[in-house]
Amino acid sequence: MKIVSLADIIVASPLILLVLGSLAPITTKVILGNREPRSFVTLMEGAVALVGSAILTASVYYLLTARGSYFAFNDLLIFDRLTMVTSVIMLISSVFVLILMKENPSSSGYGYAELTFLLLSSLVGGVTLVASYDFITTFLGLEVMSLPVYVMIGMGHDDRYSKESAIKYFVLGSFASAIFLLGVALMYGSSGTTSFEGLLKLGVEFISTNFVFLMGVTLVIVGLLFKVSAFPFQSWTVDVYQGAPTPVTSYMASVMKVASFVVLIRFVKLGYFASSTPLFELIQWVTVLTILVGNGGALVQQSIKRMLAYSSIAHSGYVMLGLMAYGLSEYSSSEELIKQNVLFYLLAYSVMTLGAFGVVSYLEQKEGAQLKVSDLRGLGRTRLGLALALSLLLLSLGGIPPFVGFFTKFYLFIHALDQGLVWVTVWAAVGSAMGIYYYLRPMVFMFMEEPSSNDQAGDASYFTWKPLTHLIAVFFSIVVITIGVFSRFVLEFIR
Amino acid sequence: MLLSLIILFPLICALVMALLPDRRYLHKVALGMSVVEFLVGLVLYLKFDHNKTGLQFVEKILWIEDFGISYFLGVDGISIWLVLLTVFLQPIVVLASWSSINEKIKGYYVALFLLESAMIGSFITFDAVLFYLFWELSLVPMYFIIGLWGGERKIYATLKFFIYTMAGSIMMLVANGVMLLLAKETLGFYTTSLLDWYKIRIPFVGGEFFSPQTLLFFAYALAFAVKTPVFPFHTWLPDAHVQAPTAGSVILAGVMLKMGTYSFLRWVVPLFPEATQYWSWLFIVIGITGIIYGALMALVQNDIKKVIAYSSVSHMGYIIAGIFSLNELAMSGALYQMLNHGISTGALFLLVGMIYERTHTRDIVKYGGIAAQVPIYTVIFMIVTFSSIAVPLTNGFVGEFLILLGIYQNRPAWAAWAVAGVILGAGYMLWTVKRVFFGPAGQVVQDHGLHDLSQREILVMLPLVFLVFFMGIYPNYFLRLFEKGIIFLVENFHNYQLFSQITEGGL
Amino acid sequence: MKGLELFTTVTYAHFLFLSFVLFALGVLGVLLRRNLIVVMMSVELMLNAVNLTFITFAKALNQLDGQIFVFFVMTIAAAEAAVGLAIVVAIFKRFREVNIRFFQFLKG
Amino acid sequence: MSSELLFSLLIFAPLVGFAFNGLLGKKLGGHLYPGVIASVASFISFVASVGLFQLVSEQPEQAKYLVIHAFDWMQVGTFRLPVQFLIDPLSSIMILVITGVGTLIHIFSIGYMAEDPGIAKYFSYLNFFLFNMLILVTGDSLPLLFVGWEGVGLCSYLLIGFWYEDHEKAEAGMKAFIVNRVGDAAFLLGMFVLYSHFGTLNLLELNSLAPKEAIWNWLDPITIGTLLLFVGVTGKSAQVPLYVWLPDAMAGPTPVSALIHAATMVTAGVYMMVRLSYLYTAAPYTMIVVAAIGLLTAVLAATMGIVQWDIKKVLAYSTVSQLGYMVFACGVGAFSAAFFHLVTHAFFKALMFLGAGSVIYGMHHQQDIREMGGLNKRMPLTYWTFMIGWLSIIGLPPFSGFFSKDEIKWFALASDRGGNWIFWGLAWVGSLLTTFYMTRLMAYTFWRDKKYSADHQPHESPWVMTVPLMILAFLAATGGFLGIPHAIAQILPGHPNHWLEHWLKPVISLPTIKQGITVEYEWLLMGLSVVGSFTVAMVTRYLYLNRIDLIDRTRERFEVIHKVWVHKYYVDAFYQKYFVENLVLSSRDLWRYVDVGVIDRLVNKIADVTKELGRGFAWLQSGNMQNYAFITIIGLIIFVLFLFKG
Repeated sequence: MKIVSLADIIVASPLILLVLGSLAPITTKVILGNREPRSFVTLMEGAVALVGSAILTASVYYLLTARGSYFAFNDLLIFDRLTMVTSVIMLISSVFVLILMKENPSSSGYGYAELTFLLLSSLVGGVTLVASYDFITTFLGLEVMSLPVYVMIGMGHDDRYSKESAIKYFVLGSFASAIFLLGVALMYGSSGTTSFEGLLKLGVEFISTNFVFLMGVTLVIVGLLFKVSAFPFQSWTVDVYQGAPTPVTSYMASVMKVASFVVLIRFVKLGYFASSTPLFELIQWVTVLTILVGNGGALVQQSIKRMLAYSSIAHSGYVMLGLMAYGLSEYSSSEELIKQNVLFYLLAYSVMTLGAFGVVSYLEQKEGAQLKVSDLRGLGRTRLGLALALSLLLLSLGGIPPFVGFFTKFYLFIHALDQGLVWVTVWAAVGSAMGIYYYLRPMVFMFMEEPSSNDQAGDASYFTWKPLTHLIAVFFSIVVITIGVFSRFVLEFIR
Repeated sequence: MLLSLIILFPLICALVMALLPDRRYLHKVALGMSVVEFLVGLVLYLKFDHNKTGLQFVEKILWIEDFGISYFLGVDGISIWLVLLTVFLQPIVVLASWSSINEKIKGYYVALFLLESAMIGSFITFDAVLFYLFWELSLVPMYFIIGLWGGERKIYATLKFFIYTMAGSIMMLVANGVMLLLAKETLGFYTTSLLDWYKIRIPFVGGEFFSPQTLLFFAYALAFAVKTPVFPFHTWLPDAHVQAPTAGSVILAGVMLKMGTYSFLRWVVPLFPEATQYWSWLFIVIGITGIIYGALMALVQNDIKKVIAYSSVSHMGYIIAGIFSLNELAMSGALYQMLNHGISTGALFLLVGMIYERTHTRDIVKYGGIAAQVPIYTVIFMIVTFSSIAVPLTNGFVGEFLILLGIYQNRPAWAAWAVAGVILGAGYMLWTVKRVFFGPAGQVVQDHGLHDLSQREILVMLPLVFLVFFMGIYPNYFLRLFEKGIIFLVENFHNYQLFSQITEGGL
Repeated sequence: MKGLELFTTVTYAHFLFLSFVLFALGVLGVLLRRNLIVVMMSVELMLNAVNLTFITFAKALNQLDGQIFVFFVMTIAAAEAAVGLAIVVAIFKRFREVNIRFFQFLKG
Repeated sequence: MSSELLFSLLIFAPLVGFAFNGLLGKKLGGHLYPGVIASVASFISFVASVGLFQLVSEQPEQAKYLVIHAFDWMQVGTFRLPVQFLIDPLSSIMILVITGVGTLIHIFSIGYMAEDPGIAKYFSYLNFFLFNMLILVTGDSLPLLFVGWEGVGLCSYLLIGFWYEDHEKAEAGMKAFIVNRVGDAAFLLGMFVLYSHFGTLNLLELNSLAPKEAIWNWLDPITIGTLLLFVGVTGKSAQVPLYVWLPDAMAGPTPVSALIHAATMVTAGVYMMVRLSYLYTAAPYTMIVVAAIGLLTAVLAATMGIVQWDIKKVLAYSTVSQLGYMVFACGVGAFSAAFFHLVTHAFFKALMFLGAGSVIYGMHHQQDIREMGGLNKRMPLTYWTFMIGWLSIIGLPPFSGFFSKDEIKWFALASDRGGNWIFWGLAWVGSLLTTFYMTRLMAYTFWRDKKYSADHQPHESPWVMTVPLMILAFLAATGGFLGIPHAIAQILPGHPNHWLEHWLKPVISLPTIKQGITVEYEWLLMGLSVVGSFTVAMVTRYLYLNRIDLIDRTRERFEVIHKVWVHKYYVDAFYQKYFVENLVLSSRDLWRYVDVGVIDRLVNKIADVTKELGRGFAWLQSGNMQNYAFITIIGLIIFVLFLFKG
């Protein structure tokens, strides 16, 4: 047992910066006498904190820990490449979320300062989560990440959807946390440790010999699968994604998803997904069904956000595929490569989903707009750039080359095949063929259907000008091409 | 760099089209640029050494190291023809669009040039992932071309087209992954280069469906069969053709379908020689069924475009049966027929488009007796019809003759069925011609005063008509150049790795 | 007399059993009760049941880790309750409704 | 002049004429230019063929042919197909006939088509036909022959449907092409069979590779191949069962009927068999089939010819019947006789068609012979020339038909390749039938009292039309001297030999006379034919002119037979009903119920089922969060059960 050292503090400094930064907007608000500060100021405060934290993370990684793994706070937290990369992704993504929030009607009036505070607080949890190396910190991170989001969802001004979404997420989220926690308890009870390091030392065989431990692991997995919205624990996702204000949805779909998957990556590293364990077959089914449910459910959706939510479920399935390959590849030469490609997938997905929700956010003219796919009718005429951007993003989500969505998916397929998961991959491929339909449908409405007089998207004056959101959407649509074609540089960063 | 240029130039064209400020010059600039692209293709053709087997103008840059995916371009004696076909049809299509496309012109040309780039790309790439990339990428512009400038049921048609093709090719993606891993296993390194893949010996057990080679064979074959389209995966084709604008139909029939048949030659046959040999009977049966089935379907259509669409199914049947006859006659014939079909069916769609512009109907019942009104049009249509039904001295005959002779060499009894297509082909085409052009004047003649082809339209058709005859009278100009491509393939498809050994360096 | 030991001697198993019963009650509460407040309380019940488990295990393993864990959980549970109540209050103010069945606008 | 140059003239003169008339004819305007240009082109061709004939005759006896190599058409691996032309005794006569008769018909057409607005088109088609026909007869390989074969079919299609505004005529053209295509498909297969067996499709090589001994085997490739080629012949040369298109083909302009559907194109099948005589002789089973089909056609067509009222239809059935004779002659191995008849038939049938054309022209496009009569006074030139044609076809000496037909009948009995009395008897009956209906035609058209109304006064045709008639009449009258039978030759001074047979000897297989058949038989048969024909002709003439009531009564008596003949033995109806309609109807059903109903529906069904699946998933998403929690718990339980089951 060593005492907390200065190094620990320094390594954790991005977190501290985040905490301090999160206070800035509300402090400003307090100083201004509880008047909402100008949103630009708030945005800058948040962005500075986020970017600063990201820079700090990177520099800590490169300068202090010398690109190795550093265990802080008695092995509660780990700072390694994975932590660094995912933290940076999350932090930078959050900047974009903040921008979306600034221009979205659900948050542009009052409460932007509070939202910024909540977002940054949530990120504190998120970064803790990706750095967690003990189930205590995992739980802590999960909860700290989720709690502000409950509020953020519910902060919609006068919108019953956001309230419903908040309560659903809150109840189900806590419910899952409790299950997760029970799992941790059982694992702890049977093995005497909650740290990943300890579990690693314990060995994989333990899971086959100790029923209580297996039970615990199962419950933990259920909790984690719930967070990444895998079948059959995906139910909350769609409703919550739809009901939440769009920027918050984009936050959940990108940042929170990345964070949750990082936990899964670390969890998989424990070896419980290897083919020797009984979990193996189960997870195969979960993966296949997640993909099918996600893609299948999206087929019949009218609401854009709901459709994207189902798509998000499907993408979780693909990542699961990669994770399974990762679990099977232990100690083989491709292990690092798979992890890297899974991360690449997560990064790419964040970009695509942020962009897509960005467009949705642009289109929302009032709170709780609940846009339907058919509301896009005529967008190709009035906002060609935006329509094209959305098209590219959707094609990328659908896995059409040369967009990044294709490459990431293809890599994961290769790894899965390499690890012998042939039938799962085939189903995954079938699912992705199913998906094409709903990714193409918005394009049908944007370009091919003739707008009638009551279609607002066909009316150029209908939209308020949201330059930053527009910029984000277009920027991300370009990004999905460039990081697809020039993936080498991105992979270099992730490695 | 020539090959990169030939892919990149259309992209540049698309960019120029998108940025061109003055809308008045769109048509002319598009034509000019497509002609330049054609000239680039011509330069490629002239610099191509037909006496060499193997790849030429090779460009290879490692692209994604982790999996050995590379930017790998090259042309051989087979692909050069399809590249030429593509660049040749493009200016024609552009010229034909001058009057038919009146709105969203900019987007239209952007899509057209993107499409050209993707199609050429799929013909000249020798890297599996790059190929898949171009393959899928070609769907997107076509999706928009049909969906934006199409007919009444364009959305149904375009979605069907896209999803069907995509669903068909998704297994190819998985198979690509498997091949990649096999490459790693047998060659010791990750590679998606086709030339390396040729060296892989994939385990094959004759009677067993679940042997690796058979499964991979079918995974690829399915993708190409949908694209081609082979009976019974053809139902997207009539819908797509009927709804597509003229240019869309021409490109679709002229070039895109060739992506399917070409890929059979390039991928399926040499990669899976044993499976190809073993299952060739199936594909000959499917091909012949397609010939007859397509013809029977064409016989009873009342929409001119549907007649031609189903005739495409029939013609594709010839090509597939030809390829899987696995002898040099049939395969040369198949390649020849690919070019023929591009020209004659392309021409037919152009012609239908021209008359549609005048009458706004494709319903055969409403036509009749228009020959007197539009003599030049009639003459050209007849010429192309004769090409389509393979009358000697037109290009169609050469292709069909070689294919049928080749099928006979492989399976004599089945050739008789294939030959039945010759009769039925004449049946549906001439019946259509009779109903449209001959007999007493029909409704459209009474409703519209039809005017004959304009000079521009004649200019559109002339190169095609010229090729119909040139390829029919002097096919040897082409056939002897197939030698190093097709005949080498036929003779060596069991050990096609030879091909990779004799590949030439780049330019 | 052996059978009576189950009732006379309190073992770890008893604690565990109790905690599982509590947890199950919590789950049932979440599944069945209609009142949002009660559902929230059920969730809290689940968390506390887990706390009990932790403590039992900590005692059994003779470790402190489990006990420390409980502190974390209690903190989180408190925060959760605060957030949850806040949401419920906001909802009640807006809709005058705490019946869980009321919230079925989002579906499909 | 070199053979290449002559040959180029032969081939390209009509092609240039075609191109010129096709592209510029309409612009030039006028009704004369196109005809003159086309006729000149055709005449140049004729001159060239005379030159080629001369060149061939100068060749040494053992290699009596010229080969003109143009370029390689197709070459794939070992398969090589040069564009190469062969001028030998056989084709040299063919080109003479084609260009000669062709030129005359061109000239005739100048008059006949003078008032048609599409005259330029007409002449360009006619020239194009000549071009294709020349390719057909000079091509030195089967595929090249096939080029011409399909090419002439194409021209036939275009010319039959020349007046395309008429629904029936357009239909007739289409029918001709498609029926021919049936034969052509078999022809293609036949080529494949022969290529696979012999490894070549060159005509000379095929003949020389053909086994010397007859192969009595149905499944031998040679038998199959020749049979398949013969199916092609039945299409092109209008034999049973594919003869149905030829009567309908009379929809085209009459000179076209003369050129294409009497003199040249329809004989292409016969020509092809004569060409491959060695191959055919090697396949005796094929020969039996050929002979049977030929004879059947000859007799059946004659019976149908009896009941026609359309002057052209009578001639059309007569053509079918005569083609039957030619094919029959091939079937008994008398290839030279077949070819002989081909040549003489080209003369007298072209003559009669043109004569009919002249009559139609004179009668203001009236084709029904019941409306004619008494034209011998109105149109003397036409009458006399037509008369020569008649005398020729009924086989009275010394007109050409006598010689050629008699030779066929002689070989029907005497050939060692299957000649017998039954064949002869049927052939004889057929020729008597021919005499009957041709005499009937004469009686109705010329000899009877006039039946036309007063305001449609028939008039004699202009000289452009009558001069060709006269030339053809001369040829029809004297053409028979090309092949004087041995029996007659023996008693003639100088013993002129059978020139045609001698001329063709180097290239075709000749039959020998059966044992025990002496020259007396030949005299006997000749006598029977001549006497029979003469008697029938006289009786018929008498009946139709004086005792028409007897004819009518006979017809009523045999109403059933008459009906069958009028309905062409119901063959057309049979095809229409069982092939065409059934094909279209079943295709429609196939399209509706299989293509749309099964295949496409399956495709859409897959999409629908997928969507339904999605709807199912969405249904699970009930909106009630307690359900979600419940699903979660169920999932958990399933997990646990799954994990702990084993």
